[in-house]
Amino acid sequence: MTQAVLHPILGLELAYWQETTIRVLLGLVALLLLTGGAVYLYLFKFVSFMQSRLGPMEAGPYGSMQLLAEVGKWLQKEDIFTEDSDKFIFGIAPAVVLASTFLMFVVIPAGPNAVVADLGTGIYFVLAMSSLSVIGILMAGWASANKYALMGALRAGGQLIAYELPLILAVVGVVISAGSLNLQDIVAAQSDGAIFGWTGIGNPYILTQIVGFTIFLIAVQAELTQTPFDMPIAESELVAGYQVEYTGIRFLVYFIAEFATAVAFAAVASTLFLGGWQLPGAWGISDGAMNAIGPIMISTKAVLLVGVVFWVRFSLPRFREDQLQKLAWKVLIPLALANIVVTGVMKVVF
Amino acid sequence: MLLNQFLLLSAILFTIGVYGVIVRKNGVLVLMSIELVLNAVNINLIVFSTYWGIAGQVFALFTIAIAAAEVGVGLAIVLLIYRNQRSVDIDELDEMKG
Amino acid sequence: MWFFTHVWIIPALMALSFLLILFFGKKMPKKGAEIGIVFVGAAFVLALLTGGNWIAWSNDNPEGHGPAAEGAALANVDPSCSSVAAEAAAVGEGVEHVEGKTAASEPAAEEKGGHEEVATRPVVSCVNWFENGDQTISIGTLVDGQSVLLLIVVTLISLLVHVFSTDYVHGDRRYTHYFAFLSLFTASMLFFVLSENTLQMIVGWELVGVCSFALIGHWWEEKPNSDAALKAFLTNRVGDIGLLVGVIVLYFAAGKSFSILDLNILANEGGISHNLLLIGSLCLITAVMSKSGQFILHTWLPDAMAGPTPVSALIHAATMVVAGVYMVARLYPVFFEGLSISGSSVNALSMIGAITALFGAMLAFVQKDIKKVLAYSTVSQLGFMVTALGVGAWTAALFHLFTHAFFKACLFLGAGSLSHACHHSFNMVDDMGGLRKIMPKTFWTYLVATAALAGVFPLSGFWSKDEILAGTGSFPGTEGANGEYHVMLIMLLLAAFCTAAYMTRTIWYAFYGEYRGHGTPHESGPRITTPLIILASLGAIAGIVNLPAAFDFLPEGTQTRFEHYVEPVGLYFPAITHAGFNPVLALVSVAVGLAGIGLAYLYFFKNAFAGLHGLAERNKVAAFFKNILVNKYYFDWLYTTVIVGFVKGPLARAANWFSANVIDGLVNLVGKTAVGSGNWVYKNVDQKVVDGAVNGAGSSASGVGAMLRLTQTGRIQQYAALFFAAVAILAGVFVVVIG
Amino acid sequence: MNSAALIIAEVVPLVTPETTFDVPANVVFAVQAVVMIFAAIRVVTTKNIVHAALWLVVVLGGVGLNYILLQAEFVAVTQFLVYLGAVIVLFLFGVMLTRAPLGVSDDLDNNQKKIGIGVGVALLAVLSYALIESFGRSELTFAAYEGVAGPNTNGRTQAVSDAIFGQYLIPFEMLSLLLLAALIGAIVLARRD
Repeated sequence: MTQAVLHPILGLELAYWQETTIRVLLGLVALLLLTGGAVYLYLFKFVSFMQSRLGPMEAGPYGSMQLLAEVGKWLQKEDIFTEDSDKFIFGIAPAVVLASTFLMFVVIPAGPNAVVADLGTGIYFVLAMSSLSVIGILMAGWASANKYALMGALRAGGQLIAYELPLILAVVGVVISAGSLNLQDIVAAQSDGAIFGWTGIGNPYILTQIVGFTIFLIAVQAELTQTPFDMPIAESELVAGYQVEYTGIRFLVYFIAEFATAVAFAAVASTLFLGGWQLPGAWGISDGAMNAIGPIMISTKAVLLVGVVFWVRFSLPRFREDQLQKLAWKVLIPLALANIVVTGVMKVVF
Repeated sequence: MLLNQFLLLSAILFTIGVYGVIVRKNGVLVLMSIELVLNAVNINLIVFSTYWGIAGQVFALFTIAIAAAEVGVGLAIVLLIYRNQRSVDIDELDEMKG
Repeated sequence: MWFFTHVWIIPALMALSFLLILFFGKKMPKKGAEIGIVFVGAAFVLALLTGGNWIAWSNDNPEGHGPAAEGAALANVDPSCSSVAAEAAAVGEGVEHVEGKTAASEPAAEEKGGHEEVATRPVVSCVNWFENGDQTISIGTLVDGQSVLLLIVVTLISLLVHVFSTDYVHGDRRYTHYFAFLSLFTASMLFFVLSENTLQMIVGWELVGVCSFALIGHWWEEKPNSDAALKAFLTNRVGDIGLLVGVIVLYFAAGKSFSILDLNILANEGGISHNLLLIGSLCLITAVMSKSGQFILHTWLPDAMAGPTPVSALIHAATMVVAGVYMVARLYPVFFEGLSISGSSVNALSMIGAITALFGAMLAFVQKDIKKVLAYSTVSQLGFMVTALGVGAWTAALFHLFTHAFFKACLFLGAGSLSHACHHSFNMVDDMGGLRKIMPKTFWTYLVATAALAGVFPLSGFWSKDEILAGTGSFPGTEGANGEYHVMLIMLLLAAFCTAAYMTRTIWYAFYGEYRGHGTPHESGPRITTPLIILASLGAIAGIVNLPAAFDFLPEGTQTRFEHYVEPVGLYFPAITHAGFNPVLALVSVAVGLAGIGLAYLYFFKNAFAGLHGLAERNKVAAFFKNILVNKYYFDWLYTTVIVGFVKGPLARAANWFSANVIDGLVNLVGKTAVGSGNWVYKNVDQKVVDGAVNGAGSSASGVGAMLRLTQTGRIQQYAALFFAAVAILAGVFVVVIG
Repeated sequence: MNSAALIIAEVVPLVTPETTFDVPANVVFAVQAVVMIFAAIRVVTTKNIVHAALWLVVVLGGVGLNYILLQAEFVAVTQFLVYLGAVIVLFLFGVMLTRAPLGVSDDLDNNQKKIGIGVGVALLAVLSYALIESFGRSELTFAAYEGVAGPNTNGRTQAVSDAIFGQYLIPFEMLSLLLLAALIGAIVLARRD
């Protein structure tokens, strides 16, 4: 991204490390911006309208500065450690969760060159990184020295592990279809595809992998521990689960991590199922231009998908713990396996 | 990079793992030490796969899968011990004593 | 040709039927039976069409001679299945694979001008099954006369058994399950029969074993039934080891190939050493012994009668139990060369077969249960087939397999019909009798099948049995046999005599005299009697397909048709010769059969030899022999009491005693000695000698004791420490000192 | 003393080779090797069980980094997914379900420390002697990967998958059977009835 964009514009010749640093920073900023946007758009406004009330209106025009105000508020709060807690682990647990989110974002392409790292194992890497957040949650729950926190963490662990399976299995269908783990290849496979010979919008896998897409979204909902799968932090049962002892900046980090993960998963989903950074029909655009258009495309798609996630979040009541596990093991996983089989057969037949 | 820097690292990890297996009393900790040993072996497999072909990676993957199974069963056993003995010290498991 | 390359459809149909019945059977109006019957009917029609095509194909491609013709005989082999065959086919001059494949429609002779004698018999097609390492394993079909024959037999008997079962197991709790397994069994058997390589054979072999297990234990709520199922399964496993080892031996012997054609061609050409073939064939004989109920592993077969009677007819008489025979026939060059069948007078295969034929027939005498009689009869007849293979009479063995399938299935189904009438009892001595008038259809079909089994001229059993007897080559005046197997001939004649006699006995008990059971028996319905009639008719006339060549007064093309169409042509079949028809032998065998019938007739019907009746009660010698027979030569006793009991009881106890007393004692002794010596040192040396030296000695002594006790701490980690220390030391020795 | 001197004599030049030197890779290796060894030692010495599990995270992550240095990305990602995402979580579960105390436990080690150290040192000595003796200063060549790595490192991943689903299909199937057996075994062992 940087060479392709910055070189023609700014005339810069960058060393490898400079380019990498810029890429990483841009990736970070992009994720945080998207997260902030999603929080403002959905948490502040969308939900308000769903629940027939006004969202925050005071800070800035239409409350647009509310987000900054919130951040400021959290930053001011005292950073409390409970007496018995394991201070160090308690302290770094939110960072582990946030790191997992950022690492996921590393391989998601936003253009022909606009990607922090183009790995051959792309989607596999994303899934691996997303699974790391469990460690952070368990660390937090254990180190808080609080029974609610520990129970919340154990619930989260069980839930995240259970839903990681359908998540991975749902992706396998796409991987089989595209014949690659690499996300750029998957995007290319979609834009090069055709629907019964019509190449107008390529062949986004949401059409052939609708089952996988649905499973993926449900599993993402659970991975994010959002309603209707929010037992780990269920406030009416466990106060706030593993987050119960956190205040100030550390709670803010959890908050950011939660929404950033939503954005990251949405970006993954739009890459896998919605054609990624490709603009439908715009096959002739040069790589350089696509590096500029691509980020906008994928951001749009991702934000739309985040909207779906939030829509579900604010519409459905919470499941029971056993219903949650049942849904994963008895419905989603068998369905995902069947999807893999069907996809494999189709791949061989056609 | 040298071949030996990885191999020696692996040897050190292996040794530390063996030490853990011998010394640790807690069943879970023994399992962790075994993981160290297995990972040391995996490093060897990967190093040699750069020489001899992709088979090393394949077998490393197999080892990882088997290790996961081993941990699953191992932890189930530890849980069973805990349930029967209210403790996971494998020192106390000396019914086999002569 | 289409039929030969697409023959896989037939087993696939049955597998599909299995799945359909399994998933949808319970919801169907007839509980899944209709699915089974439709599919097996379709399979039968396809098998018949395949058979017809095969006959046409064989006529178009007459037998050839010489290397060119034999190479060409393999021209229809997919080269990816069998490398050796592909090479051989390429050697056959002027023949290209492509032409060979299209040769079905047009006479091969025209295309290859001048080579009119070219034969293109076996059609082998395969696909890549899986790869492991450098080894590619294919899966496919081998179509030749032998497999086509079995296709027809299996599907026909299976169809009739399906029809029979709709009445027989009507209202059974696991009716759907029963039909599902019948379908699965048929599919597995067909899969086995069509196997292109030995690995595939193993799969089919085990699958039929599983189905047999499930069907024997169909009424598993009763302990004897589930025991019988387990026994069948476990006994078969013993033989399966032989199969596995044999296949592995042959795999390496044939240069890492599972292909049956490769194996056979190499064995034929001497590409595999005699010893390897001998080892391989001996291992495979173990498998034959278990699957085909040969002596000493036959004990499961009579017990297998615990399953529903149609299952016994299908699996334990007509099809699955001949799998062993079929396997020997399929890999015949291996046995032919490995056992040196040609020109010798005894070998393991013929010996086992002859012993089984005779002893099985004798055992059938003392059974009260009509199905057990038939089971031992099956054992005995399988012995005939194995003997035939053992003496080189390949065609006779297959022919007997063919005829036996009909009349034995008829007998079993007849027994089923009887028991259906007699409140599900099979005890012919206590619960039957006088049924001749009540169940005329069952009686007449049973009588015909019995006569066929006894070898009465001109029923099918006569022709096939006579061919086997001639094949032993021992009777004076027989020409063209492969060797002179004198012992076998005598044993087989005795067995034939016994067969005729015990079958007469069953007729007497079941159909004559007074009815001894309770209730009023009745003739079975048409769904039971129709299969009986069909099978009895086939059992009567099936012999004409292989009239001896000596019958040259008949129009040409009516003799040795079976031999012509079934016997393989090509490099993959050994050069066996065919024994000629010997009128004297035929007369003798008929006489033996009639004598058996006659004596039994006199004994039972006319109550002749009154002195012999109840002899066993009066005479100790006779009682001794009868006991041996009643106890089935004590084989079950040998297995369960002696062998298992020995391992379970004394051996285990001995091991325990050894461990408890000797080993522990040793350890304790060492420990005690060490402690004792420590004490001794303490008492004597410490008391008498002064200070430092004393303490040193004392602590070292107790240290020795402690050290020795360390070896028995029961703490795993100490063992681990010792283990790794030992590894370190040993590795150090190897690497530093030696290396 | 002789062998120790020998080892030192062999090891020192290892650290300062005069051949071409891939600086970034070696720096990364050195850093993570030191961290890994420290973490591994902490795993077997720490008095806090949960800390041991977390130190193990560091070690396993380092092993994954090693794989990346050795150009085995697929195995590396698998390492992250399986070890960090699942095995460690299992360990933490195990620790928490067996009521590990928050904080320090005093009796995590048995009385075999000396034996353990002795055995460990002996093993390490033998191993390093053998390694140095056999491989000395051989360079990593990546000879086996030449030709399979395409753009985006797709090639090597593909090579791994081809090997698994071609040459090593049967071991792979056996492995799935083993996992099934382990699954059933774990359930049977752990269920309360």
